[in-house]
Amino acid sequence: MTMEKYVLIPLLPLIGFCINIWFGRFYQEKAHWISILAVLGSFILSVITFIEVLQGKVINYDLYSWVISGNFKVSIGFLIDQLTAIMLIVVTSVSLLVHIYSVGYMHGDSGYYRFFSYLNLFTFSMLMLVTGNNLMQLYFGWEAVGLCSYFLIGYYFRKQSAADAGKKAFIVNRFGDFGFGIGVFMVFIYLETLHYTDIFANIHTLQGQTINILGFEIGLVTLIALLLFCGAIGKSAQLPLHVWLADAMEGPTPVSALIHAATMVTAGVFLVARFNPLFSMSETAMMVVALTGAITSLFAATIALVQNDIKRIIAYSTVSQLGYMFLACGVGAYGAGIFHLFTHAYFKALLFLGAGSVMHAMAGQLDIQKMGGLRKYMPITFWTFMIASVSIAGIPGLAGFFSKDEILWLAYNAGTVGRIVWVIGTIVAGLTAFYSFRIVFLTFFGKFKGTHEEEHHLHESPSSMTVPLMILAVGAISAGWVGIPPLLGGTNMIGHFLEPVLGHPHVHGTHAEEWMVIAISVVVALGGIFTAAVMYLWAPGIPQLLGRTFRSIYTVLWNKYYVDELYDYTIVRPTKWIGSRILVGVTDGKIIEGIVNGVPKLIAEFGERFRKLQTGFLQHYAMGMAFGLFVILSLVLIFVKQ
Amino acid sequence: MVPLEWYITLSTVIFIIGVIGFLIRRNIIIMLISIELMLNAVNLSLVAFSHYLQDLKGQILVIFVITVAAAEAAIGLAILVSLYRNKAVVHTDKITEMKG
Amino acid sequence: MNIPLPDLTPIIPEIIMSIVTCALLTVEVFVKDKTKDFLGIICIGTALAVMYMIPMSQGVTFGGMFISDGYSSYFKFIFLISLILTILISFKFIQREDAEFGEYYSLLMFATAGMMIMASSADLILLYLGLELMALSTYILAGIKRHDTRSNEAALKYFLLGAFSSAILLFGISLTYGLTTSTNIYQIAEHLKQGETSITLLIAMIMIICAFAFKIASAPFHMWAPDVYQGAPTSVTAFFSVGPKAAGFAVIGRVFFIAFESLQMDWTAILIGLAILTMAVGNILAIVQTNMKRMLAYSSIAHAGYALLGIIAGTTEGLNAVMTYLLIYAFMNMGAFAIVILLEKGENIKDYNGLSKSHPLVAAMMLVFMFSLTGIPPTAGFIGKFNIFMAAINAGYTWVVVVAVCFSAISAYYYMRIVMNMFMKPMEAEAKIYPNPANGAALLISLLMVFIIGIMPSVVIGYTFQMFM
Amino acid sequence: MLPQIIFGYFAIVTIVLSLVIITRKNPVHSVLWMLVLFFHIAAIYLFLNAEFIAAVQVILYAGAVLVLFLFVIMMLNLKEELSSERFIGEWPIGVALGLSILLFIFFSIAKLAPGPLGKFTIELIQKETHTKAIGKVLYTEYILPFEVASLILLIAIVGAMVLAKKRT
Repeated sequence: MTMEKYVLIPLLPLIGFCINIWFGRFYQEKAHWISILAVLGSFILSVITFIEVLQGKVINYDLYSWVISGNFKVSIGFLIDQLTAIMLIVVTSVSLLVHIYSVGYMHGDSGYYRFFSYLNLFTFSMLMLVTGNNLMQLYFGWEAVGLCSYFLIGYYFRKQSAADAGKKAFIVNRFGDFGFGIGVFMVFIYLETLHYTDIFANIHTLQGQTINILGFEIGLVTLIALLLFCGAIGKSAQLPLHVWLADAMEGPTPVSALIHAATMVTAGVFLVARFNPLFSMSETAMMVVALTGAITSLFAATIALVQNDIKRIIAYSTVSQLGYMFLACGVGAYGAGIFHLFTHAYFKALLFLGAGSVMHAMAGQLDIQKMGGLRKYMPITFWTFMIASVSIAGIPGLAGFFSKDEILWLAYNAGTVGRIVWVIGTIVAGLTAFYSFRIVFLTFFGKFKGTHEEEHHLHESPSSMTVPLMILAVGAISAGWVGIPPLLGGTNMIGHFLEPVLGHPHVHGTHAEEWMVIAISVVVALGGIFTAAVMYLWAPGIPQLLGRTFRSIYTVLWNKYYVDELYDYTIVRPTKWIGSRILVGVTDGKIIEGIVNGVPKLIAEFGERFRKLQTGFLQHYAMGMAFGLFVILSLVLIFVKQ
Repeated sequence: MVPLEWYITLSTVIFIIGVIGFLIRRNIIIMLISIELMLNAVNLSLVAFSHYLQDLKGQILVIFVITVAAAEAAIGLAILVSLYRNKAVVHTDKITEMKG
Repeated sequence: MNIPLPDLTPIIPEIIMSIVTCALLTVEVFVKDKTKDFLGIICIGTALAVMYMIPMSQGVTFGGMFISDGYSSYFKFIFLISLILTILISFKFIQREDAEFGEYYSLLMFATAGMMIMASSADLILLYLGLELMALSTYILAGIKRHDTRSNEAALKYFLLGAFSSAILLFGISLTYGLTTSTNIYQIAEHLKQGETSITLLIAMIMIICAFAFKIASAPFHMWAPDVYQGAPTSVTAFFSVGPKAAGFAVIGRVFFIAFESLQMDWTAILIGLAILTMAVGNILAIVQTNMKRMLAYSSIAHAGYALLGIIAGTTEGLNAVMTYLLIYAFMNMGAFAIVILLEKGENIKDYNGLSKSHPLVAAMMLVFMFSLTGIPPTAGFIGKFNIFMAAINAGYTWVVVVAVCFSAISAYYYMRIVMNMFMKPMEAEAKIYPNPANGAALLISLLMVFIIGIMPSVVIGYTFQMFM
Repeated sequence: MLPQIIFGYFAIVTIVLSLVIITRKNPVHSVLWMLVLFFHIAAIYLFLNAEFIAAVQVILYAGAVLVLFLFVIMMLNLKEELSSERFIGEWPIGVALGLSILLFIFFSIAKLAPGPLGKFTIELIQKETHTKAIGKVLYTEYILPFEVASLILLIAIVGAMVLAKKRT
């Protein structure tokens, strides 16, 4: 019971998946028991593991080596250190709560057991991703979570938009994963190993090596780091590959909470943090990470200001918060990034589940302009949602405040780039507070704006949904308490805990400066809430006035900076155009299918021509043989004659 | 004394005539005969080699080739007969049911 | 004149195969109207016994004409595996197909004995006879559904082209004999090492290459394969796609690595051309097929192309990779054919539409075999391809491997199309299946081996090598 | 000079006969011309001191294989054959292919370098008689191929029965 324990953490959900997918049809309605028990087991084991790690134990061992040939060895192995321990807690706890929540939310769905088995499969994949001790396993988990995400986004596959969204997520992630795959390959080529420990031990040998690409000398370390970051961009929906996440909201809400808020999308952050020795070696790469994070976070936050779809707002908020985490990693504050990942998991999952609860009551309605006054119908949902919003807004005392403050303070200390991203980060903090409370005010306050029937239907969700909400609310309040900075009387426990893996950036700012940073962020956050209150509680005319006055800005934001349209015109349509012009066959309207099917169609066209050679006529076959003999003879004889 | 090359040339010519016969005739029986022709050409060259190299392996192989040729002819004709029973054709351009 | 009896130990497996087969032919006469399943069971028992005996019967005999070494033993192992799996999938199938003759099993056994002789022969005469033993049996097997015009057509095409190719082979052998006064491959090699290469020798070698390329269905000598695979009874097709192909590789490895060692430059160049053409033809034409057996035929052509890379590598690693590949191919391809046989109508690709709804287990197994044929880890197909490609890269043929990988990517398209049809498309008609224990056993063996080799490649392959080499 | 002239006669006759065989419309004629060809080839074998092979050629080929062909041709009743097309449409391609391969082989045979001489000189064979010499080699060195050949013949019997049996 030493190593088996760690193996069981990912294995239990896998077992759950296998049982449910095969036998689920026989006990449809009870499928959740197996799933929940499996994840509960994982959670308990994770907690035990966490306690062990807390006592200073670090596990790194190969369970099974899949030797194929020569030095190419692929292992299934576990590296459980401080970083993994935190991730384990995040993944298993959120997963467990989402499983429980789904019992109520998915009740009566025709594919009930299928849904739970996918959730289990996802949990397994995610756990494989975070516990692996080598890049290959990470890559496997990486692709597997992508696949699960694809299944779950397209869960309502009869709905065209859901199927399209699943495809979109899959294809967009291909772009990122392509770079990631090359990165993994390059690591193997240059270091001849895929084990983290070996990689990090030998990584200094790459220092100073360059590689020539199209005449540019590029540092090898920078190149590998950026290629790996490519994968992170795709998975964590950063600019310019963020387009899939908002559409991914077509999936069931528990899926959004688990996959598209708390766990899978943070895999990119995990990757960067895991490879911090590599990233830290390249200033360029760090700068790219920091700026990508900062710009994405500002970009997504501004879009979130004007959207009306409750899940999409939260989705853009997720993109924005993920940007925050990358921002932290980019300035060397990996610990702060992971800390934010940790707190974000709880309050964001809470926001999503709360939104799900609201949707449950509103019979699937997503438009916050059509809600209002839900406070009195669903008090638990309201209060927990409120806590999450306060937490994400960064009000002192709650989880979000501590992690966000840590990031901002460390960014402030990190040179010029750091100052720039600090400014952006602070602005984003204000915007975050604003749009979070915009949801709260529009949804829970004021008068109900929907139809009479809808109002009649309003009710609090069942306890299987509200209990997870309450538990998550506790997390959203208290998750930050593990990282209270010394200035506020804490010891920054999580920072010290992660230090052996992630290091801790040197801080040279004074106490006065730190107070200033805190004060500014709090003031900005309160300002955001206040503005939201003014615009949506006390003077509801203002938003429309603003929308009219700044029509162009509003339209740009409403259309998400036209990125989707941009891609449509620059990538999708040309591909389609080429597809329909060059390929003789009929290409139907689907762009994605154009890419996916185009090449095979071309080959098939080729095949159809070739096929005519196979006439079924015996002599033609014999002539083919004679012709082959003739060609070989002539080639060889010409060759030999020379 | 006739040089060895003459025999080999003769054998090659017969072999190629057999190949051509196989390639251009529609009638399956003639194609079978062409194959016999090719085998005979090979036998001729084997016996010639055997004689000129003062070695008997070639002639041993000839005996086996003749044996196999007989067996091949028997099976080939049996296949032809079973085809003829079902389809009543002996021409290759009539048996192009499977193609592509 | 006292002639000592040659040492018979190395050839005991072949002797047993032949004797049992002759006995079966006799016994079969007396059991006319009863079920003939027990003939098949005897064949399986014999095959297992022979498999057990192979490692023990090593040695060289008949004046160096017959060599039973690790190389031949491993190939014999592959032949016997394919024989056993073929018989397992045949039992009920040949009843359904109205082709249940007692001779069916005898012919399979004779064909296997021919392959075993081919793999062991160190003399071109013996090799030729082994090849004919195999070839004649397979011609008959292709046409064993004698009331079916397609089966007739397949047999006729196979026979005529096969006879044509073996005539070419004979011409090559005769020229080789004339140039070296020898038919023993070691003596040929010795002689060739001394003299410089003459053009006549090259011509002889090219003719031998062409004949062997016909046996492994390498383009442009492949054109018989799709028609024959389609027309022959499916169980026989399954046998064709593995056994004779592996036998072809066995003799290619033996003859070219030993007899024509001094011409390695030349035959490598020729084989590279053949391999690339084969992969191109196999993969591209497989995409446009609508008939499952034809598609599998083209797929098997493509796989011959991949396997040729191991020969091209020209190293022991390459040969080992070829053997591993063929073993793996035997399992995954037999598995796929077992599914085709399991279905009442499995000939057309659209018969597989929505199979996952009516028979999820069958669809899942087919999925595994298709994944393995594509070469997706953790199935065995990946290991096979990986080993071959690594061997070729280590031998310095990286560009060929790049081409092969591209074609391999194309191959994903037509294998995945089957998977898509099974899982995504709506069901057209309720597919009927004919499950029976023997077919189930074949499926189970294939499935297990595909997974076990895929997950523990070094262990399993190491074990088989240890057993037989 | 005489051997060359005799060889010349046989060479011309065999080539002409081969051409005749592959161009006859009626398969029966082809087979009969084949018979003549086989006798000529047997004569060449005699010329090459291979009496036993010559005898086998006549007995097996002329006596057995051709009779089998004749049986089948008679059985199939090919009346319409005489009125239908002889060659496939693409026959020039076939001829061209065959001739070009022939050209390559010609080109190489000019530089034929035969292998080392063996021990069976003409004197030895004549002393021992050809049949005995062959028999000795066949039943000692080549006993294994001989046995395999017996299996092949067995298969031929089995195959012919399986395939040509009438529907029961």
